Amino acid sequence: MTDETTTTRRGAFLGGPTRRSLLALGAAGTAGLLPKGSLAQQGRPTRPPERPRGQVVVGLSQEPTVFNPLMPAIEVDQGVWWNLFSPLWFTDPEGNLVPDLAREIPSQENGGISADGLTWKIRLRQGVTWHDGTPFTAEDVKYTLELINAPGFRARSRVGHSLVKEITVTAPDELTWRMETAYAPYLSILSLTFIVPKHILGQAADPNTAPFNNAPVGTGPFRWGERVAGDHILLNANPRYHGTGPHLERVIFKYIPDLTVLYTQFRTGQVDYVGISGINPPFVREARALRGRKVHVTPTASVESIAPNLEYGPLADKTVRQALYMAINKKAIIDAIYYGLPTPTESFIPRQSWAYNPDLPKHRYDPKVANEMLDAAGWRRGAGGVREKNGVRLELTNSTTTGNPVREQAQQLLMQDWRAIGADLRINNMPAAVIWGEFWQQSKFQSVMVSVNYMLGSDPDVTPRFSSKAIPAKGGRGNNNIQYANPEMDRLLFQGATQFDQAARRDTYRQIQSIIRDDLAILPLFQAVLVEGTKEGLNGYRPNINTSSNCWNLREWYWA
Amino acid sequence: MSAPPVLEVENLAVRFRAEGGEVAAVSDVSFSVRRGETLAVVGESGSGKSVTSLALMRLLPKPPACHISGEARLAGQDGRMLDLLRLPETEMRAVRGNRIAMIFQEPMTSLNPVKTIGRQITEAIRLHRPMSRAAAEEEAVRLLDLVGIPAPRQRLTSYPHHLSGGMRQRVMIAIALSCEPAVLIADEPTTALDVTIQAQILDLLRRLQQMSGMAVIFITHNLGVVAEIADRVLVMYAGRVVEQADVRPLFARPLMPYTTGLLRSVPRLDLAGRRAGALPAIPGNVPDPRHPPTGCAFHPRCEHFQPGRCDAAAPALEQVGDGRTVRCLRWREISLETAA
Amino acid sequence: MSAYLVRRLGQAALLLWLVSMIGFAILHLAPGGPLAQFALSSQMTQEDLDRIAQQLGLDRPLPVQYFDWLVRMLTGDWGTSYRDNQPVLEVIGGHLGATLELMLTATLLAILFGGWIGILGAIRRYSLFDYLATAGAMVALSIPTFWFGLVAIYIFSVHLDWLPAGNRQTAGDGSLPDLLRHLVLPAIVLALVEMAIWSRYMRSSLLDVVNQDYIRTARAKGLPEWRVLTGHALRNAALPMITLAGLQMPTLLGGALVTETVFTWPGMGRLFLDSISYRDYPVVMGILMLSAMMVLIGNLLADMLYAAADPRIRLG
Amino acid sequence: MSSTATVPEATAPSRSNASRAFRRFRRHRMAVLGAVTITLLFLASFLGPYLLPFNDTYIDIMHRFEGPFSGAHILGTDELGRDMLARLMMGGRISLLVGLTAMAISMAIGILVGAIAGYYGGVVGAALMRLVDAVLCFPTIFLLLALAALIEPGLLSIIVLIAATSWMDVARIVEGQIRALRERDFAVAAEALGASDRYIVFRELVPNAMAPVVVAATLTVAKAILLESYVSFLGYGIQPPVPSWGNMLNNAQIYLTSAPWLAILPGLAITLAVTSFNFIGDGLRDALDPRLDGR
Repeated sequence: MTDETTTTRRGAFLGGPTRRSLLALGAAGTAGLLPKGSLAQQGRPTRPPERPRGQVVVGLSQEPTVFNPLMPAIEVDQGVWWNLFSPLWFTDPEGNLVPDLAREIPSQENGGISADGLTWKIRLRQGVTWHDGTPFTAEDVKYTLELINAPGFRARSRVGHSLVKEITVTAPDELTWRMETAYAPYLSILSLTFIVPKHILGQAADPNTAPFNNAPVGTGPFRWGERVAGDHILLNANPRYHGTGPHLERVIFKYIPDLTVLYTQFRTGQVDYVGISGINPPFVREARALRGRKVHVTPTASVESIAPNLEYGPLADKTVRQALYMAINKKAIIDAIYYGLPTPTESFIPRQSWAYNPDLPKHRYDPKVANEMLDAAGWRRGAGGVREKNGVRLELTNSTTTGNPVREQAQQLLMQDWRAIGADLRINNMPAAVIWGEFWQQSKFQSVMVSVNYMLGSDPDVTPRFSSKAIPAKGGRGNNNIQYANPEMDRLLFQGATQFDQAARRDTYRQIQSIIRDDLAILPLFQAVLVEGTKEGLNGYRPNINTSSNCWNLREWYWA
Repeated sequence: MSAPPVLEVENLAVRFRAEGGEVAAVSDVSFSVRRGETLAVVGESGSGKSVTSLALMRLLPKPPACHISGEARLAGQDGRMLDLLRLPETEMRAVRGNRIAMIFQEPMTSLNPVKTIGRQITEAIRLHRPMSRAAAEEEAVRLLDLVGIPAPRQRLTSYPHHLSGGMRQRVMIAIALSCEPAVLIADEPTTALDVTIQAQILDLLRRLQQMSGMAVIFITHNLGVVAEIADRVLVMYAGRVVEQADVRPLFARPLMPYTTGLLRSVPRLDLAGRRAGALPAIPGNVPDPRHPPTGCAFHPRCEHFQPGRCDAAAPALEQVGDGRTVRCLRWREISLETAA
Repeated sequence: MSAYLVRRLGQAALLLWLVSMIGFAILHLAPGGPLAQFALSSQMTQEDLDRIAQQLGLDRPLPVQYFDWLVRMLTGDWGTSYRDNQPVLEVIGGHLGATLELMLTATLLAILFGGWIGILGAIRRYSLFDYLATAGAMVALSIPTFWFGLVAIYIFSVHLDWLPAGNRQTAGDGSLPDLLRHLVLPAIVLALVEMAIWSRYMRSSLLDVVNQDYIRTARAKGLPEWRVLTGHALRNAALPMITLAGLQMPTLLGGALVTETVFTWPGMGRLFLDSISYRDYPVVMGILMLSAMMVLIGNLLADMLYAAADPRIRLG
Repeated sequence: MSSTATVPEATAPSRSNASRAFRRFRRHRMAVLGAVTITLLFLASFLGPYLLPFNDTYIDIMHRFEGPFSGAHILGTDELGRDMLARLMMGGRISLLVGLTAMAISMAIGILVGAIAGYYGGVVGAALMRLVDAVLCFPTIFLLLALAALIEPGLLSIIVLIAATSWMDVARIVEGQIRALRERDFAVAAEALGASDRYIVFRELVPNAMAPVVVAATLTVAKAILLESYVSFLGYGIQPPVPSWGNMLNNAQIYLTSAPWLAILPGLAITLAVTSFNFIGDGLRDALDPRLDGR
């Protein structure tokens, strides 16, 4: 979801990598890239206990503060939601949709979705109760979807939801609705939409400020315990949970805004699991050598890239973008600054996705060719060795969020790399709340270094990112802040969003990736990784690239 | 005049440590006071009067900041003579405020502003005379009454700022008298007060002295006051005694030109209001103790200065008869000149 | 007395109003906003961002927003946090305890040790101790607090592993020894500057007093030195300290912010920092107002205490 | 952060006191030491880089984290393999520059506000001084952070930022001085001679109020250097690759355990500079305040 958010300043201080940077921490790719021996350590198979037992302290470098799962929030918040609430279905680590509150995944085959994709029918699991004992019914689902579209409610996003019309409860465990247009990604969107209780939130005068928001009641595996603001959140096992688990009596989400402290507490054993923002790269080697601790390098769906403003002078020239890309010493950035943890990539889609295109041209670091390309394109060296063409100097600023020393190092490397081909880069970093405000939204930047999750949940629809109708600076309502405009792209994007057949969609999105790579609409660097740690003896940890938080399955965790 | 001295000071010298060496603030001061006698110590500011008195009280900084030498013998309760300058600090504390007490120039600041009058008096009483708090309070009332403070009992709970300067000086006197000292040092006790109040305080001191028979060392630069209160006068200049005499002979016939100058600058009570024009002050300033003049310290300001003589050798203190002393090489010639 | 209070409170109200205007203007004129953090989310489009901004009333003209805020404030409604969706007072209240704990401990340490060092320095003026204390205080005033905190963490937590590197308690443990262990380092780091200030003020205040005539009077009575000190000098020397305590409020709050940052202490300073970076305007305004109130109340209390302790002062 | 001791009130206006003040200053050993240290720091910062074989921004990624005294780099290298000594020197340039410029600006604001408030008094004066009071209600860091949100990080903005949060003390001092001085003879005389207000304020009054301002200025430099480090620490500092002591420290935090010298060296530099300025201020205060003669 939000990859790039305001950092809690703390994360920025000692810790450096904030969510953004941590997502930036390159990707060791798949589970196969787990440190050697970790499989052996995991070896001894154990069984979950009969009854919930023990507690897990989850260390987080950002503070979960939003507990209404429909309101604007960031990943850490969602990590808590997974344990309090349930979606209709969720996406497992392999990318399969798994029913949760719903009895089955609606599809054209099982009749849940009509052939034209416009009519949806959802059948719900029976016998589910809210934490307060009230039965869960189709009315709650209807209420949730209606609340998202309610005019006064500060819903996080209405993408997809706004298409839903005529919700009808046909039985306590069944409801139908009609979509305004066919929209394939909606299945994925619903996999991240948690259902809220009508009998509580519906009573509130203003759902925006309801007491529920700080004493949430859900259908999830854990119940709300307490929150000490700025310090921790405590959840207790829900004995009436409808799925497997929970096997833990208690879960404590501990807010430790400093990555050094977070790691120290993991090392000393005060923290059982290091979640967002993970273990800082400089500590990874030491962490791997710790006894009784396991380190997991888990890929995230975010891709670190240099996002150029395609309307900005020199960057509008494709040759310039190609030369700049070629002049980036990616290997040095990944190996030295990111300790070799992330995986280089050419795409905006994570390699774990079914839509990933593995056949994109590989990046080559070659300043000499880059120089020749610029020479050939008429960019001549001018004053101070900076190239010029038609009076336009090859100079640009690069911005990122302040307080992210690791990314600042990459910027400085880039500066030196690009100077070698006569491009003058200046660093112009800003606090998160500034850079991602008007500066970004209205495309007032020249280039930014950023880590973005382009996926809609597990769906690769990137219409808001690359459609020419989605440029906010030109009145669009999407996230196409780099101002990419290409009619062929618009056509493919529309096609992909309305296809329900995955094989057909895969072809569409492979084409999309290859066009973006060819145009260098973004200069992709690497797929980010999150380095997490668990105590030995803690079972059930299963990183899931599709859920934005690896706390998604705490219900399955248990102590050996 | 035959009573034995209660305090004898001999060759008192005080030196302060300063940048680049030591500075002599007081040297070679000797005098004595008898029971019931009032000795006035006069001189301009900086002449060493106050340092002398603080040295006797042992209230000057400790070595190495300050060195004191000489002897100061005070008659103890049992008649034994105690050398104030050599007494161990603990014993000195038993003497200070008890056998020898002091009142200061600034009644406005000499009392602790955050403590009641009562506390400040009883503290002094109980320090040297063990008694209950209640008894000490009674004694305080008596003392306040004695020094002429109206409604003394109510005053016990007053704070210093409730009182006028004159009243505060009376409180100070009460504190000083609380243990019936043998010697009272009054360091310019009236300087900061109005003329009418001055007279009252002087009256009070005289009355108290008659009652208790204590010796009073009265430090002042005001010769008018001296004429009124003193039996004997010690004139100091640049840290030394320059003349010593009974009050009448001194006023009648000062021998040292400095004394003459001082006397000339006094507004005579009998002339007051009649004489117009400024008083003839002594020209020049008190010498810088760090760079004392050669020879007689007063020679740069002296109208009888004789080059080659006055600036050559420091004059000694000379006995003139009648217990009178003077420090001047030319005092005979001068007195002849002035007589002529 | 009550007239005095009314006047002081009136002045305070005026100051608070100025503070609110300055704060509001600075915050809202700053580029960016509370929704910027969501701008990169693929789930949230520009449309969502614009809608939420409008729902929050952020699209209204600034004076209207300010007036709205002011009116609510005057009726006791400090607004609702954008980040927590909770009333601002509750959000701040949840963090205030930790900050007060830290500030009080540090102040106590500072008064005890700083005062003691100052007294000793004044008594033994120009001694080696005095010299070292003076130089030490100057260095303490010059060390960047956060750097000192980092070095302390490096030595005591990372290297020696004696004390926790941060936080107020171990998760799942809230026992007193645990709390105290967590309190030690941050309290000392925050107290360092305070100690330096207190020792310097104590020293010079005591030196001022020691030269006063009434101290000479006390000595002339024959009081032993320690009674001169405790009975006369300290009481008077402590008077300016009351004012100092009142004036230290802004320094303490600022120091607390930095210390809380270094030690991941869940207090108001951290909250302020987080709220600033989230552009959680209601909370930031709330903290600014609250800290201004604390400063003003600190001053007022100090003046009243001073008046109570010094018989010469009458408030009126 | 330092809220260093108070600044003295009135001091004698006469310039003939200058040499006496200088003598007194020289007697203040720590102050002299501070002055010497600052001079050395200045020399190192402004001349040092020309004597070094290393460029402060040259990245040598193969030689990162080299410890001090271990190779060609005397004080080792940083997280990008840049020479620490060169960066410390260049960082010193920036930090000292920030300190001095911020001081100059805050003095200018403070003197202006204080002089106007003190000279005119009345409603204008009261309004200005209430403004000062209001700004002083904000803890410096709070104000600094709120202001930092307002502008893009950079050398100039940081200077302005710091100046904007440190002029109030001077304003108060000057206001008090001017209010006291304007009643004195020479102001009255100037007024009688028909001098303009501006002339009286800036030619007659302000110069006579300078002594405490000079002390405050020195202490403000110290404070400004500290504040720069705080702002950098809190992530609103000067843009890379330009080094300042503050942002060097900020970047070094994540390497505290693995490369502690990266954090320790700039921290020491800051402490040294700030202590020196504070000592100089202390010495100046003693030197310029005749009331303290006896101390």
